[in-house]
Amino acid sequence: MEDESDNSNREPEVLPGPVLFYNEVVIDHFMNPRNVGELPEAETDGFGLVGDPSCGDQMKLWIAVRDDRIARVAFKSFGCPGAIATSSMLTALAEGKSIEDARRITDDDVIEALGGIPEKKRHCSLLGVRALQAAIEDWEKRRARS
Amino acid sequence: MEDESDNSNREPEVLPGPVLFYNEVVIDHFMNPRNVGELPEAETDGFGLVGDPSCGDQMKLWIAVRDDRIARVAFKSFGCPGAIATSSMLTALAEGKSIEDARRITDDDVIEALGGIPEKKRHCSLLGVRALQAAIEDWEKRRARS
Amino acid sequence: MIYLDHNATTPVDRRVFEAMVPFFQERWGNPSSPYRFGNQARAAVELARKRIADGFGCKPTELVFCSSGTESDNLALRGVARALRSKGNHIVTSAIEHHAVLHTCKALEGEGFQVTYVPVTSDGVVDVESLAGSLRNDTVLVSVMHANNETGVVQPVEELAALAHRRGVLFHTDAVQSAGKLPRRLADLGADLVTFSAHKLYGPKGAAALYVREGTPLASVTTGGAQEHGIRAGTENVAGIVGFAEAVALAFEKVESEGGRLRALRDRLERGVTSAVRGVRINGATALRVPNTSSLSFEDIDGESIVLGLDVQGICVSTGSACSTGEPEPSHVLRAMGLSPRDAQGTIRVSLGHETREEHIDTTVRALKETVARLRKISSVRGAAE
Amino acid sequence: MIYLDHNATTPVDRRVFEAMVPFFQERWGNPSSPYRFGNQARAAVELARKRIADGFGCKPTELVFCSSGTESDNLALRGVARALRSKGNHIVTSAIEHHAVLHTCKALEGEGFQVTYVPVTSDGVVDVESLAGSLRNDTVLVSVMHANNETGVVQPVEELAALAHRRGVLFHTDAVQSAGKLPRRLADLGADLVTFSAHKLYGPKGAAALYVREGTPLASVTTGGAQEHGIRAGTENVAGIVGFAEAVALAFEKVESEGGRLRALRDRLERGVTSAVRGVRINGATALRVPNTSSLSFEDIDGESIVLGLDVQGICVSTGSACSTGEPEPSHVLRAMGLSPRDAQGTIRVSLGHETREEHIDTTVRALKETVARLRKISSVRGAAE
Ligand SMILES: Cc1ncc(COP(=O)(O)O)c(C=O)c1O
Ligand SMILES: Cc1ncc(COP(=O)(O)O)c(C=O)c1O
Repeated sequence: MEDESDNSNREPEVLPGPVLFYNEVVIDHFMNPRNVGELPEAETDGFGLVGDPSCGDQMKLWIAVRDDRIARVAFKSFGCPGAIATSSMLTALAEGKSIEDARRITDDDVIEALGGIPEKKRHCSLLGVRALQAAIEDWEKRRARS
Repeated sequence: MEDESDNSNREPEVLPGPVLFYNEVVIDHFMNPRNVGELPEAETDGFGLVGDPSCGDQMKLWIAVRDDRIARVAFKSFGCPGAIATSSMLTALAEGKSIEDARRITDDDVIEALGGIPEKKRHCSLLGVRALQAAIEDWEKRRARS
Repeated sequence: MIYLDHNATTPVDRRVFEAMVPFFQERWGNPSSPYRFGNQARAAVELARKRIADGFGCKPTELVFCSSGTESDNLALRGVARALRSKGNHIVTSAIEHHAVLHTCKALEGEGFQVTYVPVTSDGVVDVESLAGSLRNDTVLVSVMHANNETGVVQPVEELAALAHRRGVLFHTDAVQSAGKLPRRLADLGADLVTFSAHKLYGPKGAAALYVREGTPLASVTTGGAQEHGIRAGTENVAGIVGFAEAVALAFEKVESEGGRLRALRDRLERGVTSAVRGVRINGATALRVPNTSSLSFEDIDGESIVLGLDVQGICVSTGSACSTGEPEPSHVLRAMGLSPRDAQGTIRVSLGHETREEHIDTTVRALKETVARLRKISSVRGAAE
Repeated sequence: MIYLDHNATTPVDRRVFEAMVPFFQERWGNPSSPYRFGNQARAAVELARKRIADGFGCKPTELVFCSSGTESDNLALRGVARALRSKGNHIVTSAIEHHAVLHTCKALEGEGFQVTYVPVTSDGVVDVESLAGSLRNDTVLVSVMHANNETGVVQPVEELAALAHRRGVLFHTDAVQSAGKLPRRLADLGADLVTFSAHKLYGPKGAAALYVREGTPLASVTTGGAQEHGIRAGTENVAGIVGFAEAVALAFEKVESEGGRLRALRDRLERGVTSAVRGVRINGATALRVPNTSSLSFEDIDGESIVLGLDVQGICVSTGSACSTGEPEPSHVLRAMGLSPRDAQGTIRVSLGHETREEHIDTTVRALKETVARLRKISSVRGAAE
């Protein structure tokens, strides 16, 4: 091959256009998800359970709250790599945040933190955000009750 | 390449199935047609003019007859290589033949003598045969008249 | 890399590639051109047709070259539907066909055809009784695939073809997943139309064929020049067709021994997985299957997550059919076999091929065991007891 | 060999071939597969789409890959016709289109569409007035080619597209013979749909594209998996698409200088032939033409005989379009320009390309002179006086 055409057909590091596949950060969060598990009943201040009816994914999320901050968070997830990785990243973002800040986390925040996910997987990222919001609502309800 | 597959993808000398192109004999008759030209009026005993309306080919054929034999034959042709080559071969086959034998020449005879022509060119070979028959009829008419 | 997704596509065999090479920069003429250089290309296409016909057991004139199995399926269904529209407008197919057939049936429904989708038994075999009962006086075509792409289950195509023919109905089979895998001439299936595709049998992407039994009414679907008798116009992919022929010839050369080898490897895989992992089910295990395919459903976890878990370890397997990637619904094939949406979602397809060796299988079993365990630990639907 | 039939097909450029090679035996994954090895292939297809979009001047999402120019034309016409059937059933095209368009229009007539075939002037240009007059309230599509394959005559596509758009009618152009030959972005033509094909611009056979302007209604014609947004299903010819992109990039790199070079060679050819041979006419000579094409009509002799006469001397030229070989009728293009059947029959097409050099032209002129003289001596329609 001659020099002129040597590089023209190599894929660039970042493809122009939509993200086509899971990047290294996503794969890391899928392989080594942060905050996996359940919180024992006694330590749980809020719990959320949501499902994505379109693909059958499901997520459970537990929070422990101290001084209006998310002290601990744990999740379990049945779903595709996108669901697991976004759930993991969501918990990483939420941990230590004030409830108010945690409530404001959007799926775009999660996706941005992951450096992007494939277009057709966007809906997965919503699962984590919705589970966190459900857990926060649960915490508020429990607090109102107690 | 390994021995086993060495020959498997070579075209065989004769392809199975229909003739796809002009063979060497046809091309020779096309490049060096036999008996091209016109016979002078004085020497002409029969003349045939035929055309193939489907492709616009046209052929003229002259014969000189001696002792009920085709002593000389000449043709001119407007048409495709198939028309020229089959006309040439037809005259080669006809020359020297008795009128009765010449009359019996078929397009299959011409095609066989040429070693085959492409399927879609079969109709060309009819042109020569029909021109010869027209010339023979003309000869008969002239003889009847004289 | 351990590639175990040969039902999605296969590498181009070295000998196939070598057969193709001259047609890019040396013998690149147009087969329709009226001079000898063009005729060389025509001769190559016709020789390829002859070689494939020999492997298939049909006349060269009964093969129409297409660009993909999908296009072949479209030509079969749309071509017959249009040719026989005046005769009737009912088509019968099965619930487990490839999308190339199913979505084309849907499109034909949009054009006024009626389509019956015959169900399958729990082991993935088309229900012969149901099919027999679905035939009507206005039925013009039955289309049932030979081997299913997800489970490998072989359908009783000979029986179904005979059934259709007794009612004077044409029969098409999509043999994309059986061609080159079963030691039999496809012509003996008794079908009037048969689809097969080069890139599933170590040939190139971009070449496929439709067998059309002599005398079968078929309208052309792609119109233009006189190529393929005007049934499928367009300048021929000469290199692709030549490679296709080489691939078919190679496939039939060793189909028996390779089939036995793959079956043993597949059995080793299934034994290995079922003894290493609990809560796994082999779909279609009790039916006749092509030797290279295994469909495995794992409880409580998602198939795509298994796929990525293996991918990270350099092992390529698939969820349902490659073509349905991007569609969030669980496999229509597994659903038709009675799997719950969740079980269908927990399914992977492992399909072996020429390069597969015992150690690949053993590595894969180990990786599967570990990945399944890891995902089950994460799973929110897994019973707390475990 | 002196190859002067580049409008029929072109050799695959060495750099195109080299770009394709890795996709047969190394990166042969299925672009739809859900693991990284499959995604490599997807990335290659999408990068190719991006490169072609850059050359074309459109968004990547506006390109649909097909297997041939013929298939692209079919998709454009059938796709729009079906998408807009409820809006109207009248189509306008020209009398000089390629068979891929004309025969598809005929097929659509069989499905109930009405088609107007607009005539051309004697120099081969579509009559703008006639076309304007043919538009009706139920017209859904106008399809007029960019450069004619037999004469090279460039049609006033921008004007025609604007005319159609003023009436709210979609416009398709078959740019198979102009792509890579004219120094302009095809997107600037103003058409809603544009066809082009890899093997006409030093790319491989088996790859082509249809540009579909964003928002243009288009029904899918080949149904199955989700490839090409479901508009054109079927596993992608990855190697072919990668080669196509390389070819497009190369074509646009030097389109201006190469155009000038070819025009000079073409002029040399036409000067040479007209001074060496009497009774010759250059079709479309007074119109704007792509620089590489010359259509020459010789009195009293048959074009195919000229072609074989030159072939024997190692020179490849063509009669009408390569695709019509095997059809005995004289070219519909030349007939539409007013040539008699006999003059049309006496026509050859000479189309130059990258490898063409001055000495090839001079050799060809000499060979033509000799061949024409020889055939005229044989000709039965030649006036006895000469
Ligand atoms: C059973 C079956 N039919 C049709 C197809 C489509 O063939 P192709 O990928 O060549 O378009 C496939 C491939 O996925 C298949 O498995
Ligand atoms: C103007 C035009 N349109 C369409 C086609 C058909 O393209 P393909 O040969 O890629 O099918 C051709 C090729 O002959 C052509 O010249």
